[in-house]
Amino acid sequence: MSHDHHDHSDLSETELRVRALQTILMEKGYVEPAALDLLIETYEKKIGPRNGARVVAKAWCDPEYKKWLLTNANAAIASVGYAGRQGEHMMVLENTPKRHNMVVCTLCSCYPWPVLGLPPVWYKSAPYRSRAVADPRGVLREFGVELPKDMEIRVWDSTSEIRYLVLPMRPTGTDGWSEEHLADLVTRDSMIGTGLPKRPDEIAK
Amino acid sequence: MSHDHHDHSDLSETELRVRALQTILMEKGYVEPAALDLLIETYEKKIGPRNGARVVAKAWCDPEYKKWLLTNANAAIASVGYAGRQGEHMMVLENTPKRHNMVVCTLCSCYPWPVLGLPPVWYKSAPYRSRAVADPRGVLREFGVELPKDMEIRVWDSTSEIRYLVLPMRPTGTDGWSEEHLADLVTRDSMIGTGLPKRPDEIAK
Amino acid sequence: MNGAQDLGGMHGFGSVKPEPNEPPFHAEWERHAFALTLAMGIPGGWNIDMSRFARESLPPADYLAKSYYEIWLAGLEKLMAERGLVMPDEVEAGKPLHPAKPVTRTLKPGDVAQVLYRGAPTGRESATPARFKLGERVRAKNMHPRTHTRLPRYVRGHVGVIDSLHGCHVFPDSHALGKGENPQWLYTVAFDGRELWGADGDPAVKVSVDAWEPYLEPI
Amino acid sequence: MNGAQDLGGMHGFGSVKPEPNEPPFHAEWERHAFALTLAMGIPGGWNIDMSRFARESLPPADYLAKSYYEIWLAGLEKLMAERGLVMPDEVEAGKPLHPAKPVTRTLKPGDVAQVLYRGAPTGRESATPARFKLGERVRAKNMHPRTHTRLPRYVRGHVGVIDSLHGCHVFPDSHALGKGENPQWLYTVAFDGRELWGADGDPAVKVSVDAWEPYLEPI
Repeated sequence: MSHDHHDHSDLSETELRVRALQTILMEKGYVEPAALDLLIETYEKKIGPRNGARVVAKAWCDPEYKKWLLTNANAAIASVGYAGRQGEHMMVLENTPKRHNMVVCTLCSCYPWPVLGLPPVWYKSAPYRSRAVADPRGVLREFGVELPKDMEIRVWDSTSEIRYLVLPMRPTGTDGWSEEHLADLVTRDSMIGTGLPKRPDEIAK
Repeated sequence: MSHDHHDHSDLSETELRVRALQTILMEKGYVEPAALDLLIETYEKKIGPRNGARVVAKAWCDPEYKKWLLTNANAAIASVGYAGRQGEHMMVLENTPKRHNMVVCTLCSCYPWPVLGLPPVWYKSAPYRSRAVADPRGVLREFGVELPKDMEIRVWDSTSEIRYLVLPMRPTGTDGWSEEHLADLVTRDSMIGTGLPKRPDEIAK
Repeated sequence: MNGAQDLGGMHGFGSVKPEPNEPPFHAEWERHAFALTLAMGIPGGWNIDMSRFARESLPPADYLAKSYYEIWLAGLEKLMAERGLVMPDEVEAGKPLHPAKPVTRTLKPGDVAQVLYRGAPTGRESATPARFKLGERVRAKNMHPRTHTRLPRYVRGHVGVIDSLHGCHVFPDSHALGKGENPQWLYTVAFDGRELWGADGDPAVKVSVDAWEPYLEPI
Repeated sequence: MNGAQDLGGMHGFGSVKPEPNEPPFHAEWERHAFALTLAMGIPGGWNIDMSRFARESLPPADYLAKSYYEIWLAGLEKLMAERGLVMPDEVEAGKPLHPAKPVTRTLKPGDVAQVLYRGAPTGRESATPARFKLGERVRAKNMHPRTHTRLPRYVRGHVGVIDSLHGCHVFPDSHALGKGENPQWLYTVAFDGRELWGADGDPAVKVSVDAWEPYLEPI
């Protein structure tokens, strides 16, 4: 592959490098293209924050399910069909009027893939990883979230294979909503703890 | 100045940038070229580790001077003619058979200019700054210095405006040598603490 | 190791930049860097702790300058080179220069779904009772191994409270070195913001880490 | 600040590379970066603590990727821009685009020797007695200011012994912010290697830092 810095931007150099790697790995028989395509398709199309939103909405509607989710997250989440890689040991963290939960991985970018998909760039970035544990209130402000000064902020640094999902508080004015409808209120950020669910007036009925 | 990454290496880009800066500063009347030349000449030709070597050699020959140097380094060093910027508050650290001293500045690259000149690249580098305080023995090994396991290593992190100069032990086999001759044994590294003075057989008589 | 990956409490990186409607990948090469990394885990035979160490031991300036998938890529190249699977000269040349190493298994398309669904659980049978109990105050050790560890610098030396017990889990510090799973009790330990950050901390903040028993000492 | 400059105890930078017969400068531009930085201190009016803060607050990836004089240069550009002396568009254009700011003093060739010989001593009259005495055990505070400080992370929270007293000196944490000299007692505090690095430390090593009184607390 070309390493001539004068011909390519850094980006296209990386592109060429990945292409070269893939060629080498295929020619050596280490990887199969169809498997690669399936991996990409899985995380690009199938597994994403809609999974977690369904779990949250179900917990909002069903007190028994919520209890199960908070005490045995893996079983409760698997019952809806989500499990596996980077979600082998789940814990669900309930937000209350007294405590707001927020998740980070300061050492790499651990994230609950089965329920949230792949992490967003900001979650993997140095600003978030460095500041979430020392200045969570400042970080929340950058997401437009201002919490009462006396509300405890509990930050969970994902330093083991335990993966955390935040269960945000159900927005008011949603009495009688269906799970599917409630799930539309559950944003990815509200399940990381850097955001809150949408208000009913923020989504089209 | 050109910011075309395709035409210049990083180095020449920096060169162009410095040249541009100098032009701007001169045209704005902030700096005078003759003063710049004098600054460069001073630290390239006049002030260097030979200064410190003379101080060390003098201390090796004159017990009274040594005592003065260890108790009032500034006055003792000024008496030989060295003083000023980045050496305003000097302390001299005596190596003994029981204690080896080593100097670092983990936070930037503080260094006693009047007696040693400008710091070498390795002193300013991340490997030295990161490891000198946590693994001085390993660092010394990279300089070819192996100290007895029970010899205390005392590392001085230059976090204030105090500047440290190590007074190494006088090599054996130098009885009756002149100060000027002894100074030839005193290496820069031996006054930082990352080296030892030369042995008599290492220099031409 | 005290590498550039240990970012908790560092300053100077600027503000967090959320991206509205962010896609899972931002370029075609990211898709492939992702898929190749996942797929190579099987013939490569390394574990997740070895992968993490390969990434965090990049030179700090590189680690901080690279994007996430660039770090993955550099880690993958390192892991493969260490095992003689793909050598740097081959990546430079853009084609195989050395014979393929025999590998026992590769990822078959038909196995993808199952491999992902199964994951790699790290919980193990507990052979010993837990040393610490719920609510107990413990100190995170002041330790500075040059090898892989999951105890961030910002909690070391600080006192927290055992917030939950998770049974025994594969111990990353051993696992990353190829020294086996060496399962150890895993706890969540919660620290007060002021304990971690002194007067600069927010008194209404608590921060927890998951810590294996060898990271903790009684007080 | 907990920036990339705070390198003590970090891993991953590789070995120290001594250079035999190293010259004071390695390129013509280094000479000029050096001289311009020194000379601009006079019309610029910043102090050494402001200079250090300008350098250490560079984005960490930049700080670690740049060579020493490249860091100086970036710091100089920042200091000048903050004061409207030279703006970034001028550096880009390579020529002045805005009128010079009136400055009270510049470095004259005839003053160079005296300016260097005089230096900038930081010792000040002591208005108060020292709080700590020789041999006393003290703890380095667990503090994490986002502004300039000279207490490295690796000693924070640790207990050392007062090894010497140096009288009162200009306090960098105030001085860097333009809040005056605010002189404070300065001590050398020595720590055992094992106190700083735990079981990974060398028991025959002691490390000292120079610490101003506000960095220390009694135990």
